[in-house]
Amino acid sequence: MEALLFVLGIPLAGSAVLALFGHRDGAPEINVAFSLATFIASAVLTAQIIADGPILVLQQQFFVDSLNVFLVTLTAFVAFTTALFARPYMRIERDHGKMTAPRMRLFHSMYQLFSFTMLLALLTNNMGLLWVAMEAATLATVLLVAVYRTPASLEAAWKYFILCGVGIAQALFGTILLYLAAERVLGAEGGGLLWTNLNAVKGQLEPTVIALAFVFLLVGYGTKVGLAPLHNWLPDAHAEGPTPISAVLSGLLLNVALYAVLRCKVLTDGALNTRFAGDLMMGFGLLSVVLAAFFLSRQRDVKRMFAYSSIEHMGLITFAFGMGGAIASFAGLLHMTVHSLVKSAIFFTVGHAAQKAGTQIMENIRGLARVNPTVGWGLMVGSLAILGMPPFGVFASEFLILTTAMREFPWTTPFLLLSLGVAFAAVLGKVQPMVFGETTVKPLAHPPALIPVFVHLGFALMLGLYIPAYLNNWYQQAARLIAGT
Amino acid sequence: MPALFTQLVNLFAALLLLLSFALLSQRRVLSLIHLFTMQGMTLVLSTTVMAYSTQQPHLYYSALLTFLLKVLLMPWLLHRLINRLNVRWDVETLINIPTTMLLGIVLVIFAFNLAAPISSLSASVARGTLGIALACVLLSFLMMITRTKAIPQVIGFLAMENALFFAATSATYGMPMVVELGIALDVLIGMIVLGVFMFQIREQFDSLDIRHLESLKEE
Amino acid sequence: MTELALLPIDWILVAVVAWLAVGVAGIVRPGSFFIVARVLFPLGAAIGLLVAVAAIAALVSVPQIAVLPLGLPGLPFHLRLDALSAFFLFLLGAVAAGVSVFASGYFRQGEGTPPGLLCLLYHLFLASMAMVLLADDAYVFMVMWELMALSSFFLVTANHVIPEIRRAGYLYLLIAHIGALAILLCFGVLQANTGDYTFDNMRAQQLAPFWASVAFLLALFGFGAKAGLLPLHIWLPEAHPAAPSPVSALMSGVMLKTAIYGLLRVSFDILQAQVWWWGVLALVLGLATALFGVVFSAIQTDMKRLLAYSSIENIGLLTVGIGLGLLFAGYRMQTMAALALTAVLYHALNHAFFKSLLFLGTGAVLHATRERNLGKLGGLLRFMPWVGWLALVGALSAAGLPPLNGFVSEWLLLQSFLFTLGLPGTFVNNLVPVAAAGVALVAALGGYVMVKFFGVIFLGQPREPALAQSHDAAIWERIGLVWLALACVLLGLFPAQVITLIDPVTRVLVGDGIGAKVALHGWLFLAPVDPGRASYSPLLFLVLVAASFALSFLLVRTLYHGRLRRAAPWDCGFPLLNARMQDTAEGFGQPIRQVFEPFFRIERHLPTPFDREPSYRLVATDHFWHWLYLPVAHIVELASRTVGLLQQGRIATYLMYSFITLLVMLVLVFR
Amino acid sequence: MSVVYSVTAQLLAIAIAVLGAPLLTGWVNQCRAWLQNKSAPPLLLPYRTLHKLFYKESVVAEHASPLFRAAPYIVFGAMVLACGIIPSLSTDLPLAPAADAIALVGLFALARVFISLAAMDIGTAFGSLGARREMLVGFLAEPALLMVLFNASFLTESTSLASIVETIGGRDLAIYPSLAVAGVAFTMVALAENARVPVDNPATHLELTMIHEAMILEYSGRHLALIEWAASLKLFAYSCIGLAIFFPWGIAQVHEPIGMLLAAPALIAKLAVGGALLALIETLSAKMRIFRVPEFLASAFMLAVIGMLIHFLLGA
Repeated sequence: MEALLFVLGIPLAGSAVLALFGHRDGAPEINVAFSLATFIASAVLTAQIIADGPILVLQQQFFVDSLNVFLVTLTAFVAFTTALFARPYMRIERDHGKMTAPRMRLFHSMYQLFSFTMLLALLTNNMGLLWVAMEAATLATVLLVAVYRTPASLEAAWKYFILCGVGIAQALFGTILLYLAAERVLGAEGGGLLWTNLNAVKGQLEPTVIALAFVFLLVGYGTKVGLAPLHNWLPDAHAEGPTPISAVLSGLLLNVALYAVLRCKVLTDGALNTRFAGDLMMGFGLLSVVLAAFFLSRQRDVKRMFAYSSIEHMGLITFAFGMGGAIASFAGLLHMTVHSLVKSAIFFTVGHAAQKAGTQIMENIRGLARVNPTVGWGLMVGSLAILGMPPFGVFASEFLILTTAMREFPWTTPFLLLSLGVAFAAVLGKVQPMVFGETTVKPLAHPPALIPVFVHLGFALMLGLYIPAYLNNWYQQAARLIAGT
Repeated sequence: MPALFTQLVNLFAALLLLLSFALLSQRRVLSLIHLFTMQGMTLVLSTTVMAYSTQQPHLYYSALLTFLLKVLLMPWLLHRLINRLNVRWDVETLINIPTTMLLGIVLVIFAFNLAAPISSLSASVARGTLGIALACVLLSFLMMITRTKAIPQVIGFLAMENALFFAATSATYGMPMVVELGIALDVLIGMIVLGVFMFQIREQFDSLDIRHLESLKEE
Repeated sequence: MTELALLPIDWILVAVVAWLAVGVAGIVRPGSFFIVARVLFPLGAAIGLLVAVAAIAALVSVPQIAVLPLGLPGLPFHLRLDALSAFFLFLLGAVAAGVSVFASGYFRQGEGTPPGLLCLLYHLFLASMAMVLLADDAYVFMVMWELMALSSFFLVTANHVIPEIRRAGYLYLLIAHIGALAILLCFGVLQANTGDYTFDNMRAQQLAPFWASVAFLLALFGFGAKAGLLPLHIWLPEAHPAAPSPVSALMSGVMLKTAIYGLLRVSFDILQAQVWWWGVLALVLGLATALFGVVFSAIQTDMKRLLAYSSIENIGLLTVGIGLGLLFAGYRMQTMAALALTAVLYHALNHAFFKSLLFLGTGAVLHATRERNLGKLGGLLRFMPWVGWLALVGALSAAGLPPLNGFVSEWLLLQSFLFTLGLPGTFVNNLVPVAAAGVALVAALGGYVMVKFFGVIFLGQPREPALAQSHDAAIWERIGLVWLALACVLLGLFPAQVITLIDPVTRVLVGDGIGAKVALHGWLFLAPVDPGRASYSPLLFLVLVAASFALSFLLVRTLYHGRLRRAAPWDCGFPLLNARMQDTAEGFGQPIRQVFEPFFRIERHLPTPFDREPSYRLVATDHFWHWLYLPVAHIVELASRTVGLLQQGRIATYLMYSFITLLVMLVLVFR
Repeated sequence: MSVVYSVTAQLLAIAIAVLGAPLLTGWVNQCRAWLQNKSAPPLLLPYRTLHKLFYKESVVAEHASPLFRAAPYIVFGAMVLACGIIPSLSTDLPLAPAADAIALVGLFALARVFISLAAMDIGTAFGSLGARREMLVGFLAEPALLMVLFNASFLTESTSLASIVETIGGRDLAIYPSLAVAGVAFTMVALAENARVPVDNPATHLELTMIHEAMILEYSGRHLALIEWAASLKLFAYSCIGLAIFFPWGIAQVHEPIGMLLAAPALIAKLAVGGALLALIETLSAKMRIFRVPEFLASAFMLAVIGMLIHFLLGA
């Protein structure tokens, strides 16, 4: 209860404070401090949940169960490490003259606001509030994407705003339909938007309405997940925004959006008792994986490439959840975790690499391992991890997903095989010369913050070789929740 | 509940649809804003009628909120915007107007058929309204697709919000207050952000023609 | 071996951990060349010996199981050490011992990656291979399999400044990964939706023939990609030469065998070799691979590429043997299958030793002369006798000449062909003699290749004056080479004993073995069935040849004289004879190029009489590259360009996508 | 008792081979001379030649490696062993189990590889040229020979020469089509392997054509003598293989000393005929260009394979 309030309150307060002092020299440290506090609070909350099960508080407006609590911890953690990374990174950006004092203030306060909206979206029990939080997340980040004020960044931000806005509007319509369906069962005052109530009565909800609602919700939140063909905002926003934002977008926002979709899927499956939702998600997932793989092989901008890789992985996760069943759902959750860890780590290294080379064009980034082995090897190992090379966790989940698909939906495996192969060829072929060979890059003024990189990769490694029991319990419970078994 | 109210609500719904079509066909920015304001007004009225007919106090609040936001604040902001940026030109569209209208009609039919089975389930007074709301959503979507300038696109976006709001109030007895507030807040912030954007875009490209915003692509 | 305090499997796990420890110790002082070379690599060699000994112990003892508290929830690392694993572990350990000793003398300062990192990767490579052989569930197998690929990839690209090496590594890892995905799917089929990935469970599944065949084909593809079967061999001649020689030795000698191990494990142990046409497929594929490999190695002018292609040849022969075994097993002729598999395992062992010996030899030559091009070598036997004579042993056994080890396995393979009379089906019966002929041809061509290899490098006169300064291998390198050469000789001379050790392995695979029969006819003779039918005694063979050698020598000396005069070689009356006039490597390969013209894609540049400086250039490349790989790459590129059109920057279009998606889905709901 | 017989049989076989091989060479040369209306060289000329060569000192190039000097002995030893395991007189040979048909082919290959390496050792243009050509002949001749032997093995279900001979010789006279085809193949292989016309000409030193002579160009004195002797041993061995597989009659079976007394004259007679036939073939055919040789041998190879197919189809 208190922990929950802290989890939500600290970042909110943080954004307020940083809105005032965000331009000072100490601001990055303050930012880190708030993120750390949030992380601690979320850890405490997690401990409580593990100790005494799900809680439902504040007139049922907030609901914490095993599914969202682990995402809360993950979110708070990645937000914290990203803040750590942003500290030197943004300083260097300021030295390069790309960031002015007001922009720094904007960045810091919006960063905190963003993590607040993420946490709110995760913790709320109210589908309406969930929608509000998702929209707010867009609004919080859209100005950050445009923070460099370059034409490209403005364009990216504009597309981000319009596409996500329109998408999220569909989600609102879906929510209304959900409410409409719920009202007939629960009555006007029955709190028809509270997920717990909906979940309780999902069996009696009107199938046609729910189906329609799910379509709108999927289109809406799917846009934010970055499912093809709704993904078009994603590469631009990732490539043009400052790297910490790319990291949190890839690592957190997509996850949270997918979480929203999952909540809706649970209701839909309960109402329809068909594979309708699952099939739709499988279709979207497969399409995203294939398209993203082919996009990958033609990228020149490094951040853009990894943005597409995020689309690919989100597609894979959606596919896994679409398949349903305990193993696949477990794999999907695991993949969510490791993807956000590894991908953000990659963005950290990529950010520094781009700063060293003074460009994001990959042809001009060469031989990182020579000048700065840690950045170089970090990028190499991270890329291999995201490509599904063991012993990293990504491999573990892909192992489960592929083996399950091979037996349950064999027809999908050729597509998966093809796109995974193409993606591997593309990314490895582009990263290898960036890391090895003769060098073109120069050292930096501030020492790069690489602890986050190796912490993330370390966790990903651990998840590939050994999953602690309590973590496993989370996953199992959450998987049961999603698979509806 | 008396049939009168139902008829009133249906009337407003029809009006809303009409306004959406008008938005779709209108070229001049200024009149677009006027139409948008009228749409907001219709929304307010229908909400009040609903509130009165169903004795739902919070619908009054939401009606008030809508009035403040969509009838007073938004148009005012838009007006200021176009004055500051002095963009009062005619808007040319990607697809010519008649085609757009035809598409729109097809969409409306589609939406009605889609909503028919659902609206029969609707517990609320206005059964047909859901279809109309859906139609409005799709129409404003179409409008956003067809417009090449930033402001009309935004107006399309807001019109979509209106339609959604209408759906929320008429098909159901309105969303819970907290959600309403949240939505309203988002819309407000969205407007402000948009305003900021407009200026930034303006100073970058010295125009609001979003066809300048097509450089980020797979070359 | 019960007096060991721990079971063999524990010893091997200890060794694996020790290898990892050695690697980590290397990374502690990455720059320090002395510690790495003089302390850590010898340590690694000792651990290799430990593995070999423990594996021998395991061969004769019952299968042992261990479960590590790692891996996925509900799926810890299952390890199992049965005879099959033990056999390949012995191969790994024994070869690794020799190679590591050599490596401790080999790695020099300032070659690409720092020595400490090399040490880490090298020992990680060894450890992962050992774990692959121990694995008893799909997950640990895949993890270690990919780890193996990864570590070897970094080893291959150790000298990553050279773009060709980077390219080779890239190609290698790409094909390895695609193969790994295929293996993954194969396991996906095998686990039959039980969610239980242990091999025991997979054995228990009774798959329908269709699914079993799917699994087998996936396995053949996946493991074939690692082994270098046609048409997935393309990476092998690039990657093996690119790597430092000890790594090439390990890759050719051991890593390829892990692929063979996997194929045996899946097709025989798990799938129980149900369907006969699997055998035919493997047979044909293997034969094609072997012929392709040997023909290409005959025309190579780079000594390491030559050896790499010869590895492809040997992998082909192994696959032929496996195919024969599958064929027999498919018709439930277990004893015959056991014979064929004995040949396979024996040849795997032999190839591991002589090929790593040869690769290390090329490494020594490379260090002495900084030259890989056969056209610039020659006459090295005089300057580096140790390497030369030891390489001769390797070359002779690679050429499959009695009484060395290469011959034994080829003899066994041909013998197993001779037992195909019982096979039902005309098709199979007609296939067999042709296949036998093919194997014989490949063996003979192998002899040709090895004569070229040894003759051009070590015999004749130095083609470059600089070669006269080349120094012989140092002590560490000598020890490594001697170790491997000794193994070649012993494996050649005592086949009966080796086969009694292989016997339990074939019992694991097909439930039958020939060890008992062989033991029946004493230690001197090797007679797989009965001496009347076929028998071979390398020891006697050697003794007889040596005896007649000595006898003739003595007789000549006693009856006549031992006078000997040294003079310049006869120049046929042409006084300006020089070293450049010797037959070049290209020249030596030319007959093969003419006979097997269609195998190659040849670009020839002949000088005209009017050339200012006449030059002759000939490049013979692989058809597969042009007919298979480039088209695929082109298609992918085309597809991605097409996909790129989707993303053309206009926001209205993007909105249109969302809009259409929405409408389509709405239609889906209400159709 | 039987041990004594078998040992004597073994020794006798080797002795006859080693001592009689030059005679066979001489005989072939004589027949050829007659057939070509030349005045024939004396039958014992090869012995004199060997004696002369042994007596001469041998001249070796400065940088010749030990391999160069060891090769002749190895080749000679290999050939002696070959003659030791081929049942020429009796099938009861204690050494026979040491090497079966496949090992025999391996033995020939061993000899070939060593002589080729020795030829490359000096590093003259001719040596390596000859080595290359020899290996070219070898890589087709070896499998062809192996396939010929396989024909017999499939027929008798054994690769041990002794039991092949026993089985075929034991049966009453029957015509095996597969063996007939294999016989032709074997003849072609034998011609190529023994450097006879049409593949090679032992009497020429024309660099365009010579194979065997090019390799041994650097040898002189005792080394040359050993190589020549080994060559005639090889001819003898091949003849014996041919006789053993295709005309096994008259070869003594196990444990019958009388049979051995009969076997000796039978062998001599058969060899005489065989030698004459060889001379005839050499006279009738013309030397072919070096790059016709692969085609020649390939056809031999194909014939042998076809023989096996015939065996599998007709079951005979």
